[in-house]
Amino acid sequence: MDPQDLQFINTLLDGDAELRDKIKEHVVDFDRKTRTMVGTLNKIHSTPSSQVPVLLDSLRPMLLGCQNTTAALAGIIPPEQFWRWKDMWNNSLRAAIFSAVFVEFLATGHLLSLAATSEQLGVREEWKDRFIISVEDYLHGLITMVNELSRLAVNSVTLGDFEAPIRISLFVKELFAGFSMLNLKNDLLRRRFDSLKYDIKKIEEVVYDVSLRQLANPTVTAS
Amino acid sequence: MDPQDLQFINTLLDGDAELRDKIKEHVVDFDRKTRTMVGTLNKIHSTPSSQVPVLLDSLRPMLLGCQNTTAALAGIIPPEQFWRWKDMWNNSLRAAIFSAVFVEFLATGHLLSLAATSEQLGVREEWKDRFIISVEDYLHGLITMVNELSRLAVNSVTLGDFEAPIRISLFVKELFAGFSMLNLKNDLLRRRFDSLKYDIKKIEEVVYDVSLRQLANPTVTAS
Amino acid sequence: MDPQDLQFINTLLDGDAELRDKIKEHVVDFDRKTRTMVGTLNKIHSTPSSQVPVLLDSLRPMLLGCQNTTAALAGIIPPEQFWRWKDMWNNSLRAAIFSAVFVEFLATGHLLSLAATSEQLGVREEWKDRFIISVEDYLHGLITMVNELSRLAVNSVTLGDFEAPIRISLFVKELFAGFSMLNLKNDLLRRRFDSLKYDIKKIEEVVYDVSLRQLANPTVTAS
Amino acid sequence: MDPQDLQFINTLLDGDAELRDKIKEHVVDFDRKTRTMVGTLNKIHSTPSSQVPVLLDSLRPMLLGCQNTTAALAGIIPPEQFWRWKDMWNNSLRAAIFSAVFVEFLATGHLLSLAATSEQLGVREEWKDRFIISVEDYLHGLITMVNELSRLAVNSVTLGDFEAPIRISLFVKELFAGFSMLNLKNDLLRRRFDSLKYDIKKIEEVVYDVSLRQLANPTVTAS
Amino acid sequence: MDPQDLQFINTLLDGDAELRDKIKEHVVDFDRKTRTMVGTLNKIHSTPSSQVPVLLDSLRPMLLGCQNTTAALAGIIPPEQFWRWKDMWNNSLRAAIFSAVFVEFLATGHLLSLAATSEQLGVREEWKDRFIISVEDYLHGLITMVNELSRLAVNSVTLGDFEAPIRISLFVKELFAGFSMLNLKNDLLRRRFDSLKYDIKKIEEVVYDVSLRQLANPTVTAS
Amino acid sequence: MDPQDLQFINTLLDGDAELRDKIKEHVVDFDRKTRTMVGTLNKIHSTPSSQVPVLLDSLRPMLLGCQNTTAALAGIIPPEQFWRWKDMWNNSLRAAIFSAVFVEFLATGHLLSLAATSEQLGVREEWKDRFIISVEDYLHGLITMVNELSRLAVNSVTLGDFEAPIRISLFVKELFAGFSMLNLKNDLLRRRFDSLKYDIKKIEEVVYDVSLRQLANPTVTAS
Amino acid sequence: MSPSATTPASSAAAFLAFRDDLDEHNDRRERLIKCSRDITIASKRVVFLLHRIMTEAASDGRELSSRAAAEGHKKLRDVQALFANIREEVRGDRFWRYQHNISPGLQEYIEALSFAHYLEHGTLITYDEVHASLTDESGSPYFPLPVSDYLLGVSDLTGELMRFAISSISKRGGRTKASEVSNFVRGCKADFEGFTPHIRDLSKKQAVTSQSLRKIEEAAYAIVVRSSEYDLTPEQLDDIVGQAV
Amino acid sequence: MSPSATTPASSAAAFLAFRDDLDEHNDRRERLIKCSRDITIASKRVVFLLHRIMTEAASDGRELSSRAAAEGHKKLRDVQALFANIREEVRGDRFWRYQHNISPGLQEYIEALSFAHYLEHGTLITYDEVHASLTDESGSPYFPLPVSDYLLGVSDLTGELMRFAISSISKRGGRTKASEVSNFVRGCKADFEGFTPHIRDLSKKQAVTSQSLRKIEEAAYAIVVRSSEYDLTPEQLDDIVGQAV
Ligand SMILES: [Mn+2]
Ligand SMILES: [Mn+2]
Repeated sequence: MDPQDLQFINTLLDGDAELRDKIKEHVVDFDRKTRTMVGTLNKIHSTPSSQVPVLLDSLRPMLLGCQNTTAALAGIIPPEQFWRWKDMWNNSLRAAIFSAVFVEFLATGHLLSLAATSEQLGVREEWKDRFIISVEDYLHGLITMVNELSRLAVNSVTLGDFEAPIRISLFVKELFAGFSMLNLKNDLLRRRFDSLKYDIKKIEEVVYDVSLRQLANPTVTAS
Repeated sequence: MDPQDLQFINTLLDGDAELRDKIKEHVVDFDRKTRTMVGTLNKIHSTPSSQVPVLLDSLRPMLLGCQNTTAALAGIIPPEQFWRWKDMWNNSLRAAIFSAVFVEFLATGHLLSLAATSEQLGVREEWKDRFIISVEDYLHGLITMVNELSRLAVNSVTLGDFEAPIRISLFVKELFAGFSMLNLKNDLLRRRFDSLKYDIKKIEEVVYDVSLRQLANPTVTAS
Repeated sequence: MDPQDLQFINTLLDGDAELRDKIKEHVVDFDRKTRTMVGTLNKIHSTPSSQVPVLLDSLRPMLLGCQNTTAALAGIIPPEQFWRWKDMWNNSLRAAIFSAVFVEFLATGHLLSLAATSEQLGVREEWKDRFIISVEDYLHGLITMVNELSRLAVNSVTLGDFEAPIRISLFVKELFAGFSMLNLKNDLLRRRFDSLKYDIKKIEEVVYDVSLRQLANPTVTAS
Repeated sequence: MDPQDLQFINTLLDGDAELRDKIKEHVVDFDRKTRTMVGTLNKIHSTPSSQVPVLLDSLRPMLLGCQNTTAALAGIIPPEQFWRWKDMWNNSLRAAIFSAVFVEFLATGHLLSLAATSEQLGVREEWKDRFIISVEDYLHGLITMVNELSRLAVNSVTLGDFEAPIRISLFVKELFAGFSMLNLKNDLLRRRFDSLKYDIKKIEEVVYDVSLRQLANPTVTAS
Repeated sequence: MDPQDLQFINTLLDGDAELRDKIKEHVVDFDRKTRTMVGTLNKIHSTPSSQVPVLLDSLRPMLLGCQNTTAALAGIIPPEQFWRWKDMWNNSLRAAIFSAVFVEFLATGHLLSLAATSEQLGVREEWKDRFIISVEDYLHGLITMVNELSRLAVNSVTLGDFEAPIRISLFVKELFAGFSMLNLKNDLLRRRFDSLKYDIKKIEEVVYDVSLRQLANPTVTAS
Repeated sequence: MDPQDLQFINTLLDGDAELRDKIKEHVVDFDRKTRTMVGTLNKIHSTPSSQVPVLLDSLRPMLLGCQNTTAALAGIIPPEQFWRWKDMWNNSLRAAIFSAVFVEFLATGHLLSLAATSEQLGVREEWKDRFIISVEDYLHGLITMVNELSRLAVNSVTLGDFEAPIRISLFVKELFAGFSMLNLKNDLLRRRFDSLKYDIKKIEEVVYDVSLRQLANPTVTAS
Repeated sequence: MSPSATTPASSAAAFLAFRDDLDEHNDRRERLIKCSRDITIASKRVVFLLHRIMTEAASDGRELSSRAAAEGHKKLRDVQALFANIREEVRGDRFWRYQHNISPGLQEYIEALSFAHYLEHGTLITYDEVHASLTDESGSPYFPLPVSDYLLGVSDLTGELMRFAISSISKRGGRTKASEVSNFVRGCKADFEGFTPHIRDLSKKQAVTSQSLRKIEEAAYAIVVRSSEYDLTPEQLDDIVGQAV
Repeated sequence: MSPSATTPASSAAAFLAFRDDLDEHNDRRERLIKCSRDITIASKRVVFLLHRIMTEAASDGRELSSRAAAEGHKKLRDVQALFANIREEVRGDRFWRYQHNISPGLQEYIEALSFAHYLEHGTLITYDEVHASLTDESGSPYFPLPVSDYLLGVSDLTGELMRFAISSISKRGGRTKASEVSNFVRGCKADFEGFTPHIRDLSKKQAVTSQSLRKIEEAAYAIVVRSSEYDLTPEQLDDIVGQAV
């Protein structure tokens, strides 16, 4: 091998290794942030409706904190190499997306769009060759939210909120209709989409139970 | 090969082989003991509340019996070689830990600490260079307990005890919150921990079923 | 989970993670060093006899350089945890052992003993509870040397040295006879040892070729 | 090679080959029979309780038909060579055992013993050096039955029979307790046994569902 | 599970486990013996013709020693279970067979028949339902001998014996012709037999080298 | 499944199974024939030139005998299904092709063309939708012949024929040039083609040896 | 025997012919693999289309099935055109030579076709019906239809039916649907069992079918358990819930 | 919070856009996989062509190498055209998204190109030279060249060089050739060793290179052993044998 070429390749590889290490540092940090967010969001299952706003308020600064990470990553990814490195932060980013869309649903009952999610996580239009939220990542975030919503439907009833399952049911059905429009390969997304059907089924069951109980015990809702 | 060196190497190899055989004997015995304990603990799923103390009483001497094994192992493991051989008894030890922490929960509703578990299994402070209960093993034992608790939540309802699921739910959620604060690497432990969410979901569903039918009142019991 | 116990567990886990990172750093460095040594030793296959001493001289400082690594590892491994972490540097250490024993054979025609190998790599008697060269690692190093010697028998003939194969043959046969007397339980080691017969066969064929053509006389050289 | 010895060896080899072909023929036939039985037994999952006797009646002649096969095999296996050839019919025999024990449970609710299973499949005491049902095969048959019973617990509820799961639960728990007392060394058997806990869990959940909703009373049925 | 049936099954399983342990002990011993024999036979490759008788004399008592093992195994194997357990000693037995047939060839130049091999290893006619040397094992032993003979052809030339390759060539060709007439079904045996052609090719090349240099005259020796 | 369709498919499958059995019978027979031919051809390596015609005469009826098999196969293969079944007789057919082309070379020194090989094996033009010799099979046959020719070059010298290697060398070189024209996938044919280079190298070595000896000992050729 | 007798010229010519033969074979193989991939993708999209239509809200389940089948069949005609395109490539004996290159696409097509057929008729499409879909206007088939591809293709149908049953189970009338699908899949599993010794890989598919069946059975079970708690028919339950939401 | 606030219309539109995005991605992926397969086949044929020319009888080895390289480079231009065709498909960041779909073909191309280069210059083609071969007339590259593909591609060269050395070793002058190749491959193996921790799968290729090296070494050994028996140079030996045949 030509010594100069050997040197050149070594320089390239060292550059890549250095970049990978830098990204890793940010990903470790990102991972820590999103674990805290997901852990905090997990409290929703034992939080009475009245306390939900407080919980959400505690989450907003964390979401905002993710903007540092996306900015940091966008700052070090060389132009047009986004797809080269993105596998490294896939999991953390999907957890952040999940947190953003879940918080929005809990706060407003609305679906946070991909564009709005990008905005919330500080992803800027002008980075589009360095850092974007891909459709796939967004869809993974949505599915994780549905997984949690089926748990929430169950737990909100335990906490005495009999309206929540119905709201959740309508929201999730619409999401499901959206997902049904996609042509998926036999990949992780399709397997997760399949699992989503069980969440919907569970939510339906809760709606069922609640409707029938209300019919039997009209006083329950009132209390 | 120099005859003396050869002799030396052979002595080392033979020593290792002999030690392995001795350890194996104790492990076979340990395995038998823990299988019996786990088998006995399995009866909890069909034991009415009133009979639980009797069942636990039958388990205590078995737990005590494990102290012989840990003492025997500590007696033959050379000081600096604990980590060399510990894979041989990993499974048995984790089963013993599980038994100890499960018995404690069933008896008192509390979590047996790592130090207290070591004590119950007869692992002495002064062996710390020869035989310890590692954090990993303790955590594996806890996870196995949670797996069993989700089953117990279901079966206690069948046995007519509608309060148990609520106690279990509170205990498991607290444990889960604790776990969430640990920095687990991406290994078997992390994977088993992640799978706990299915157990929690199942327990939540039992609590839901019970409270929907107002067979017990979760908020009352919690206080 | 009791906060104190949780704190305690987290301290242990974090300590382990930190130690693992430190070891990893040294292992990456060790790996780089041994790759260079092995790469340099590879030149023996195209080095005429007269140039061998120069080649060996260039290797000695590298071997010496490994002493820094063993010292560094011995400095950070807690006394009783040698066997817990040793898998991390197994490959590098075996490559270093191979280099040491191969250099010795090339320089003197003799087998470097386990004790002498330890010394060359700077492993001190007083570390015996923190860092040793295990018998298995030493034997792996020897087997790798035999693999290379069968190649060297071939290549030394190509380089015009017809005596070398005979020296190699005698050395390897003696080594093999020594090995045959060991009670190898370790599966990988046993399999690699069994595969040595192909190397011996190859060396025998080279000796056959040169003696058939009377290019060298095995019986004379042997004496 | 001495012609007489060669002749002798060839006779042995040809004899083995011929025997293998003969056994194969019977095994193909046995396989066909057991596939039909298993296929018919599969109908149990959509058969209302009232029709079960009819289904079982259709199975009895098929079980009887297996006696021809065991007799044929016993007739051609040389006395001391049973264990040499038995792998060839392992699968079919285990399917036949499963069918026999499943039919018995469905008809009487009892466990068919190993001796009684042998008798049903026409295996005679006096063949004990040529054809037996080994303990392993019997236990494999039982495990397959438990796998089916967990499905049956689910499907009997769908068919409106809320008592069946409770009967199944009691039967399986007793069987599992028995199994737990065996010293299983055989790896495959041990693994299949360990997997039974998922079946038991499923059955427990069905019993939970029906008892929670007071569709059946487990304690009454149990007594 | 019926307690009596359970007891019965456990007795069978324990009996098997005990027998397996006993056999294992003998196999470990058998393995040690045959490793020593094979190791000693390996010296043939560097033994001058004149010293061969001495080497063979040292092997005869070892071969005789194998009779203890075969007797011990025949003593503990239940009559009809020979084929159940024989895989446990396959390797050792084949090594013993190889040793016997190789010693015979080295001593007399003749092929030891299957019957004579059985006799040498102390396998008695009256054990035929408990312990035999199967045709497969005998043929495996022969193939191993051919593998060694191709090495010996090479090494005898190195040792200055130019007649040996020619004797070996004739012996191996006759053996190969015999083998070719067998109906081998057994996959491993067929594959090992097919690989013999490489050994034959190697031997032919040695004979070629020797005769080309007129170091020996193949046609004269053959007569 | 529609009962009629079930019946129909069963008929199709039974037909296929029956055909497969019939083909298998012919293949077993074909295999036996080609093994005998190959075994007989193997004698060429120890047959002096003068006896070669006798050997070839004994082979010709065997080759002719293959015509029965090809005719039988062509008779039972349904039109246009040749490629469906041909894997079953690949090995036998390639052995037959090898025999045909080897006999031709030994008799005439010519390469038997694909068309002539087809003719010799009785494959008729009008069967082209039921039975042909594919290019791939023919090439496999040729490679097997080259494998044997490298052995023959060696052995003919041992038998005192110093002209044969030169004839073989010229013939094989031309074949090699032909093979070099092909574009092969990374499949068996390419691997075998790679191995062919070693055969050519061996033959060249023999030619070398012979040429140099003749130069040194001109009388050798004369004898 | 003289060296020149090996007729070098003709042997070079022969090998040139062999080269053409092998190149032609490899090129054709490659074209068919690509075509099989195209067919796979198009067929998978038809399956998604069918699921999509079936999850639409509709008062009349039958109307939905008919529309899904109609749209599915329309799209499948494009796939059939891809098969028509390779007709010449696989004419005669060539079909069997390249069968394992075409199989993946063919099986995916059969899966999609059988799904559309099930939605329309509630039955398993027959071998003849599948073969008939791969013929030209004059009814002559593009190539033989291997029984193995038919069986392996329709085996995959059970997985799609499981998805269909799970997603429609909580819709009005979905309970009946789930029980129909459950019986249908149970029947498929039983019928295919007898074929497993003949068809390579069918037993793997049977294992998947068993899993799918279990999922359908458990979904049907959940419905029964719930509705058993009240003394109401499924339809009455549907109506009550309809009011609540 | 009211159910209607979930704005169904816009969410349906969003999912329709997602569908187009996913479909476009899958279609592009498929086109690139097909292109990669075409490149693989064409590159393998170039390798065969090079071997074929190098085994021709010729008095002058250098002339043969030059001709092989020239014909190889000519054929490689067709492969380069295939790369030019996908330029738009992989423009910008898309290249990295589809890199693992393109890699197989890219590596085969680099293997063939480096073989032609070795025959012409006796050296390892550099990274820049490979990249330069994948640029348009104005010198702007079709896409970035991953170091991993460069290294994995040239690693495969050692296997072809082994074949080349074995088949040319018994030709006149082949002994020198074998020894050159042996040194070259030994150098490649040593140079690449340092890259193995960085490049996934490179250590597997290194194992193959070791085997190839051993084969070349043994071939070179056989030549030396034989010629050592006589007191003649390889060329003299060649002449003597030439007369005998
Ligand atoms: Mn599908
Ligand atoms: Mn290649």
